[in-house]
Amino acid sequence: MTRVYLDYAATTPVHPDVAKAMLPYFTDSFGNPSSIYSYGQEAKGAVENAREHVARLIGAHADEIFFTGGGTEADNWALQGVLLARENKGNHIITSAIEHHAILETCEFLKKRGYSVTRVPVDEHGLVNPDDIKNAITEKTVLVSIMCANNEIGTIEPIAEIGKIAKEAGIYFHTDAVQAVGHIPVNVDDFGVDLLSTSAHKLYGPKGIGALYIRKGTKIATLIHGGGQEKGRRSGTENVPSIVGFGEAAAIAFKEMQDESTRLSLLRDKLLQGLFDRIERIKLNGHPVRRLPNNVNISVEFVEGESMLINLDLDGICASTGSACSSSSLDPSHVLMALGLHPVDAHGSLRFTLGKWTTEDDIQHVFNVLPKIVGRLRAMSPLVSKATGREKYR
Amino acid sequence: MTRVYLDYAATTPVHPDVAKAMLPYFTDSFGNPSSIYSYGQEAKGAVENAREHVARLIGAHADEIFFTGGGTEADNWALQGVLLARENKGNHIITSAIEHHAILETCEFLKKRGYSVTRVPVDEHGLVNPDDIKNAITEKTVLVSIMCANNEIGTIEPIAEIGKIAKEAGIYFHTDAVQAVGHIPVNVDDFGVDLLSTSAHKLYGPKGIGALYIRKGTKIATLIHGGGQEKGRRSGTENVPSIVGFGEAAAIAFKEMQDESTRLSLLRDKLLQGLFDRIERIKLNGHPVRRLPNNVNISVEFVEGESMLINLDLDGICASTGSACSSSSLDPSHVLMALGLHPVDAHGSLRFTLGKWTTEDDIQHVFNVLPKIVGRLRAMSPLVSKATGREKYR
Amino acid sequence: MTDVQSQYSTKVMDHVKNPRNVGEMENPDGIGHVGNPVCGDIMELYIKVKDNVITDATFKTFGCGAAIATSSMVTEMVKGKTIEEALKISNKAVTEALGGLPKIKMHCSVLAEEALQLAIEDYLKKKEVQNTPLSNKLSS
Amino acid sequence: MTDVQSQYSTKVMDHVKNPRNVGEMENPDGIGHVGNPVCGDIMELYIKVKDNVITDATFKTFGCGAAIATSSMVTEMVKGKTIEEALKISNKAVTEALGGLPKIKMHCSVLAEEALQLAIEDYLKKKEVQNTPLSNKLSS
Ligand SMILES: Cc1ncc(COP(=O)(O)O)c(C=O)c1O
Ligand SMILES: Cc1ncc(COP(=O)(O)O)c(C=O)c1O
Repeated sequence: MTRVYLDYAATTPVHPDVAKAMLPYFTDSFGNPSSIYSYGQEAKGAVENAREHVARLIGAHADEIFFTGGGTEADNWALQGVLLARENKGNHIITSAIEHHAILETCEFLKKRGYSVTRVPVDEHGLVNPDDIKNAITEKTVLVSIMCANNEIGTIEPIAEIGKIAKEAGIYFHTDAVQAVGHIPVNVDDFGVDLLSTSAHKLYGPKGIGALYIRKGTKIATLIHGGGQEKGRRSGTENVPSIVGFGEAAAIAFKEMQDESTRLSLLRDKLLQGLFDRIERIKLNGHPVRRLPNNVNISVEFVEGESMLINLDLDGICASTGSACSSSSLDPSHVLMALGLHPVDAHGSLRFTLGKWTTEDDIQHVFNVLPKIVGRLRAMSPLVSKATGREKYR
Repeated sequence: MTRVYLDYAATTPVHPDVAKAMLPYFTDSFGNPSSIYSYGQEAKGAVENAREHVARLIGAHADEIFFTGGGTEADNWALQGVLLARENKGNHIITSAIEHHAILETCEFLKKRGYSVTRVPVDEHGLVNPDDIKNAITEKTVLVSIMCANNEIGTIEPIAEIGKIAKEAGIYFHTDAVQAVGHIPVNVDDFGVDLLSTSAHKLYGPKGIGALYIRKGTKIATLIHGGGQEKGRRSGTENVPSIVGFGEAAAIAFKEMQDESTRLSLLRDKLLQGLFDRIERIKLNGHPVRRLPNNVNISVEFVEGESMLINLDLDGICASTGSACSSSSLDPSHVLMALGLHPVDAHGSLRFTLGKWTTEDDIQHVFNVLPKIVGRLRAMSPLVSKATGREKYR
Repeated sequence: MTDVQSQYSTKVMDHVKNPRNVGEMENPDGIGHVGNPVCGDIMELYIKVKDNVITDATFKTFGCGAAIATSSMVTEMVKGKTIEEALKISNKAVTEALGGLPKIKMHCSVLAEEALQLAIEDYLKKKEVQNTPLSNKLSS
Repeated sequence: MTDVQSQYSTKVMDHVKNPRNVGEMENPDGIGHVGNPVCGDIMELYIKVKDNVITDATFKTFGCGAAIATSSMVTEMVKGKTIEEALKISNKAVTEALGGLPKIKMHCSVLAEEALQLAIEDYLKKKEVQNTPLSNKLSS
C-alpha cells in the first residue's frame, strides 16, 4: 500500500540533501567544536556556516541566532528568559488563546511562579486583533508573544502590526514562527520582533534542533547553563550534525520557498474544493485567505476525528485532528474552541497539511477514500437521527 | 597524514552501527511519535525500545528515563527542577569543586536566585570525602549533586558512599554520570541515586541527546514546558533518530563495556608508562587507581598546554588541556586548581582520552611525536633558566 | 530497533474496520445513552429481550476507535446472555476481549459498560411499568 | 557546508611551527618580562641595540600558539628599526602582520607589545645609567 503523508505540520521527513549534508558529521567530522585541533575547528566552521543560512532565511544576522534543542526549548527560553531578565521592570506577559502548547504551558508555569498572563482572544477565523494587544498592555507588561502562523488551522497573524504596537510601547515582542519559517516570508525587521522561535523538523530538517533569534541588545536570561557554548547563552556540546542539517534545510527553503508555496497553495485549494464537492456538511476551519499555503482544516459534521484518522490510516493516509481522542487530554483542541466551534465540530475536525512530496495523486487518493469513510461513520453516528435525518445532541 | 584521535572524553564519533540504526528515522520512519497513525506509532515504538536500552545500561526502569537535549540540559533540569520542587523544604545544595560547568554554572545561576550552594573540596587526587558531604548537610539541604567520574582527570568518586549519606539524611542525590555511563559499571540502585544525567555523545551515540534518570516518586519541576512529551515532564517533539541512536549506543555499551574497559585500561597504562619513560618532569593528574579506564592526564613542567596541542595537531594527534588558553576564559581548569596544582602545572596539563578505535600504533605515534614537541617548547620556555637550568617564576 | 508498536490491538482494529451490530433498532426493549458532546464520545446501545435473554443488541457511536470497538464488542458479548449475566459484563471483560486498550483509552471502555447498564435499566423500568396494574400507575 | 575554518591563520601557524629568534640572549642591551604564571602567558624579550638601532631580538615564551606567534613576529618586526620606530609598533600592527588572531586571543598580542616596550625601557634605563657621571650615580 502506498502511504500518503498529509501531516507535514506535525513533522516533515528530512530532505535527502539534508541527510546527506549531516552524514559526515556523525562518523567523520565528529569533532567537538570547542576543541582547538582541526577536527574541532572543522565542526565549528560547519556550525557557523549553518548559522548564516538560518539567519539569512529570516533576515537576521548570524550572531543573533542561537541554536536550541528544538522549537519548544526556544519558546521556553524566550518566555522564561525575558521574564527573568525583566523582573525589575514588570511581571506581565500578553499572548493569544491559540498559541502552541510550548507557549501556553510555559505561561501556565509562569503564572504559578507569580507572573501574570493575558491571553487575548481570536476571531472566528483565528485572527488576533492588534487592538486587543494594545489594550492589554499595562505598565507591568514586559513581553508580547504571538505566534506567526497557527499549527492547527494555518491562520497567519498580523505580526508586523503587533510588532509596531510593541515597539511603540517599548515592550519586547516574541513570535513563535515554528510553522512559518521556510513556508512563508519571515523577516525579523519587517515583523519588528525581538525574539523568534524556529524548529528544523518543520522545514525538512531534523528533529531536536531549533533556534531562538535574539535581536542584538535584547535582555534575556539563560535557561541552560554550562560550558558556555552559543556565546555563553545556551550551553551544551553543539549538536553539529543537526545544526548542519538545519542550515542545509534553511538553504533549500531560501531557494525553493516561493515556487513551493505557489505549488502548495494550488494543491491545497484543489483538495479543499474537492472535499466540499464530495462530502456534505463540512466546514473550513481557520482563515479563508490569510492561511499557510499547505493547510486544510475542516470539520466533518456528526463524525469524530480519531475514528476518521484510523480509517484513513488503514487506507494509507496520514492526517491529524483536534479531537480530544487523539491526544492524552480529554478536551478538544483549544485552538478550535477559541474560534467558537461547538465541541462536536472540534471533535470532528480533520487537518491535512501538504508538503514537498505531496502530489495530485495523493489528493486524488483522499477523494477516493474519505467520502466512503465519512459515509460509514455517519451511518454509525448517534448524532443523526435515523428517523428524522436531523442532528441530535446540540 | 593519519589522524590519531585521543580526545574521546570531549566527544566520540558515532559508532557505524549507531549511525545505521538512526538513518531510517530521518527520511523513512520519520513520523511524529505523538501521531496515532502507523508512521507515528512506528517512531513511538522505536523511542520506547531505545528507552529500554538506556534504562538497562544503568539498572533503571524504562519509565524512569526521560530524554533531553543533552547532558547539560539533564544537569540543569536536575538542579533547577529539584530546587524548585523543594522550595518549601529548603534552599541549599551541596556539590563539589570539580563538577562539570553544566553543574557549576547552574549553581552560580541558582545562587543569584537566592539559593545557597556548598562546594565541597577534593583531595589531591580529586576525590570527594563523603564525610565532607555529611558535615555540609543542614536542615535546609534539599539536594546533593556529585559527579560520578570527572571529565578532566578521570577520578571516580565514591558515589555509593555518598548515596548512603544522602539517603540517611532524606535528601535527594543527583550524579552527573555523563563520563561514566557506558564506560564503567553504573547502577542507580547500587549508587543510591535519585537522579542521574547521561549524554549519548560520550558513548558513541549522537550529540544533542541525553537523558535524566528520575527515580519513581522523586519530586522535580519541569524545565521545558509544552506538548507534554516524555510523560509531560520534558516537552518538545521527540528527537527520534537521536533517541534511537542513543538506544543503540547503550545496547552496544552494555554488550562490550567489560572487555573494552579492560583493553583500554591496559592501553592507558602503557601510554602513561611510555610517557614517563620518555619525558622528564611530568606528573600524573587525578587518582592513580580510581580512574576511568581511558583517561591519561599529565602536567608537563615548563610548557603550556595549548602550544603542545597545536603542535600535536600538526602531527595529527587530537588531545586536550586544562590550560586557560584553550578555552574562552583566562583561568586554568578549576578541576586542576582544586587538586592544589600550581597554575603553571595546570596550564601545562595534557589530557589523552582513549576509545574504541585507539590502537597501539596510536600510542606509539604519541611516543614518536610528543617528546620532540616538549623538547622544542622547553627550549623556548622562560620558565627554565638557560644559565642555571633551574625553574623560574614559582 | 524495529519493533513496530501499534496503538491498537489487531482485535480492536478488526472491530473498527468491521464494527458488528451497527445501527438504530426498531422497537428496542431498552435503550442506553451515554457520553456528551464536550468530551467527544457519545454512545447509544439498543437491546431486544425475550424471556429474560438478550436476543439482539445494536449500537451507534460517535467517538474514537476505542469507543467504536468497545461498543461493537459489547453488543457481541451481550447477545444470548440473560439479563443477570449481562449486568455482570464489566469494562474489564470488554477490554480483555479486545486484547487490551491503550491506557489513555480506558475511559472508553467504561462508557460501553455504562451504555449497557443503562439499556438494561431502561428495559427493566419499561417492563415494570408494563407489569404494574393500572391503579398503581396512576397513583405513582 | 564544507568550509574548513582553522582557528589560526596560516601565518600564525607558520610562526608556531618555525618560531623565529627563539632563545635567551647573551649580554642583551634590554630585557622585557611580562605575564604571570596564573594567567598562563609568560614572555621574555631580549634586544641588542647599536647606534640607536635594534640589531637583534630574541624571545622565550610560555604560552599558547598566539603568544608564541606574536613573540616571534614582534622580534622579526623590530630588527633594523630605530628605538623610536620600535616604540611605535602596536599590538594591532603585530596581529595584522600575522593575518589576524581569534578574538579570544587578542590579549596575547598585547603581551608582545608590552614585552617590547619593557625591553626598550630597560635598554634606555641602562643607557642612562651608563651615561650618567659617577657623582650623579652615587647621589641618586
Ligand atoms: C507553532 C509551534 N510551536 C512550537 C512547536 C514545538 O517545536 P518542537 O517540536 O521543535 O519542540 C511546534 C511543533 O511541534 C509548533 O507547531
Ligand atoms: C561530566 C560532564 N557533564 C556534563 C557534560 C555535558 O554534556 P553535553 O555535552 O551532552 O551537554 C559533559 C560533557 O560535555 C561532561 O563531561
